Amino acid sequence: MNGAPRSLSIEDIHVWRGDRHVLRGVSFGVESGQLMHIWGANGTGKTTLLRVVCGLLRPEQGRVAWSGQAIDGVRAEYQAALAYVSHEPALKADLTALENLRYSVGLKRRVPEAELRATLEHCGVGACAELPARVLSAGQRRRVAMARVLAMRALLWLLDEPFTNLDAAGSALLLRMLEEHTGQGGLALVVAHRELDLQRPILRMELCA
Amino acid sequence: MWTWFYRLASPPHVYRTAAALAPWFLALAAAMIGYGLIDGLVFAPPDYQQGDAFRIIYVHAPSAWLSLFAYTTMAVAGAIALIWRIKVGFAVAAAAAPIGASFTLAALVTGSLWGRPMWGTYWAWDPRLTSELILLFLYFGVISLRKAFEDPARGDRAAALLGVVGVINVPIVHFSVTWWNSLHQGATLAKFGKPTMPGSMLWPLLAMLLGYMCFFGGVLCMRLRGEVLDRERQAVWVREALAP
Amino acid sequence: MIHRTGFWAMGGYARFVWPSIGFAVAVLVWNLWSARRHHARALLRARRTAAMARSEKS
Amino acid sequence: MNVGAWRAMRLILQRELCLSFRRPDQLLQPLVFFLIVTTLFPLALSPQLSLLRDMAPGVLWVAALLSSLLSLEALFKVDADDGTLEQLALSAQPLYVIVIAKTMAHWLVSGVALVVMSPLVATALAIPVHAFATMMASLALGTLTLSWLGSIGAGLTVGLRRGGVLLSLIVLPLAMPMLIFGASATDRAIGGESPAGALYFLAALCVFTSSLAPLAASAALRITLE
Repeated sequence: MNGAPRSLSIEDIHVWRGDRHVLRGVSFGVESGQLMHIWGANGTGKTTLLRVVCGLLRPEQGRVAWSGQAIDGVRAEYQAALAYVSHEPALKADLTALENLRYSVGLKRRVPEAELRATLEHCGVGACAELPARVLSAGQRRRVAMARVLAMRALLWLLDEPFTNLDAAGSALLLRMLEEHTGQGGLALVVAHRELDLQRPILRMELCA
Repeated sequence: MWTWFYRLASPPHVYRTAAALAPWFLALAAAMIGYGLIDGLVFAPPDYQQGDAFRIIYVHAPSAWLSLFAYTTMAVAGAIALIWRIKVGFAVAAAAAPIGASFTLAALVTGSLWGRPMWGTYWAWDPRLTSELILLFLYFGVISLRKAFEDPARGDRAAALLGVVGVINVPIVHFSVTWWNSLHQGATLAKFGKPTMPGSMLWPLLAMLLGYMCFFGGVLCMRLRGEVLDRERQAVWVREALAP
Repeated sequence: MIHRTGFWAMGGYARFVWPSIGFAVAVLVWNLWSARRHHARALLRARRTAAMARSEKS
Repeated sequence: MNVGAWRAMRLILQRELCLSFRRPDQLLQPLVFFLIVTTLFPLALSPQLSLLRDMAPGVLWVAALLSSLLSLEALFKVDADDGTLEQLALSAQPLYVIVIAKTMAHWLVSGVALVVMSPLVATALAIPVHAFATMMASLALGTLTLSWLGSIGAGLTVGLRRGGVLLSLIVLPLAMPMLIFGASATDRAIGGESPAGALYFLAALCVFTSSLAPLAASAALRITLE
């Protein structure tokens, strides 16, 4: 991980969707080495919150700051530092797993093909590298998405329901990845319905309707 | 200076100001349109070439002028709202669109009614009328784009952007249509608005133009109130104003 | 009387002049009517929202 | 370590072309549509060659416009549906880089293919061979302009369920100047006159939209991605 400790702070976020006040003043902070586990019932705005943190959704009120600076001002730098997995794995069905990685990770950093293969291997889908994403199972697609996050070498992970469709081994692998990531000074925001049993202490936040 | 500007553009302030201004605009409009119609229809002399048919200009020209003016208003308000995040701008843009579209339609109908005796046909692909028709299509695009979004805030911003793109396009359309027309028919068609118009014909026309502008101001204020109210339904000031 | 008929006849162009004026006036009236209705409906919606918010609170 | 804009553009272009060639049927559909529409006119009007020659530029241009529009709807929508558009938007590259690369890719597979196929259609519509060069040049400029205009429309309608009709409603009025200059350039070339004026205007339009449309389209995407 690259150098200086970073912090992410979410300050009094309000989001309206039509007449619905989805996020009502959410605030929290995460620093290098910390993991925030966000949970809550359906429809409480967990995905919306992650999209705000990404910068995809502009809140009506409040701001997201990366090391003290509003993300609008440092957009390129901030985006280079983050990896986001939405609840879809975001793979092109007609491209192979390897090509999917090449065209998404390749936009963030120059990455040799061998490293991408190794990452796929690490995530247990090395055998699928040359298969089009169309023929992969839902769990395998998840693993490819995990490989994408790893290969981006991002400092900040934003994961939306990453355990969906993963088998026991896959979940264990993901937990290990999160452990290593935060152990090396990374930051993570994880939206999940299950408990995250990590050795490290984690932050937890519940969103209510 | 900026805080002052933002306060001026704050929804409750706009809502109240619009209510106060609307009757004045409409009263002025009624006076000027009334004078313009009577003077234009009764007292202005008939045109030496077009006879009394030229009197259609008293409703056609202000409509055509307003159709462009409303589009520009819509685009400028949308641009201001997008750039400086002044939400009232979206309300102004949303309010101006249907008004502008209705006057575009009026310009088209009156123009083709004038064309029948002058050209022998209701529709002659005259460059101005063709531009006006394309303007109507642009209005339709903006209005339907706004309605297509489930989230009104996104609809507002998308429509505002399309309005800005359209306003850049309007002069290009006009130029290309004129060029195309000169290619195909030459300047044989009779046209509205000769450069030298005697005062007796001109005054009522000017009165009509100003009257239409005032009318636009008045109706815009009225519609603006509805748009502001819709956007601020959840706001405290609306609830307080509506408290029984 | 002759003048009256002359005025209404519009020098033979009555068929075009009066529908034009009529349509233009109709557009003006439509604008007034629809603006009024637009505001009235918005008011109704706002009242409903406010009533709902009150009932939620109590 | 950072990826420059040029490299990013090349990578996205490569990705788009790769994707289109994996789906040759979708690549061919607009071309077949172009052929079918141009076949409709002689059947509907008359197979008389002199009449066809008069109508040909208009027929050709309207058909090209419609078939280009057909494929424009998918420009951002497919990526938005499978979530890859979000990934592109978060790739630390400016949004306009993505718009430019994707639009160029669209033009390369739809516009260029149309231009290449146009002599075939032109022969069937009795356009003389000496007008082919002008026709193809004007079509190349026109389809590029349309791709840019379409990128704005596609960006605005990307989140909508039934965006197709709306896209045409938005883009067609904007495309009318292009249609006028393009068709008349072809028309003049057929008549043996110099098409230079119309071609210059067409080129000017193309340059103008190429410089402004990426900004407008990326602003549109930023709005609709929310």
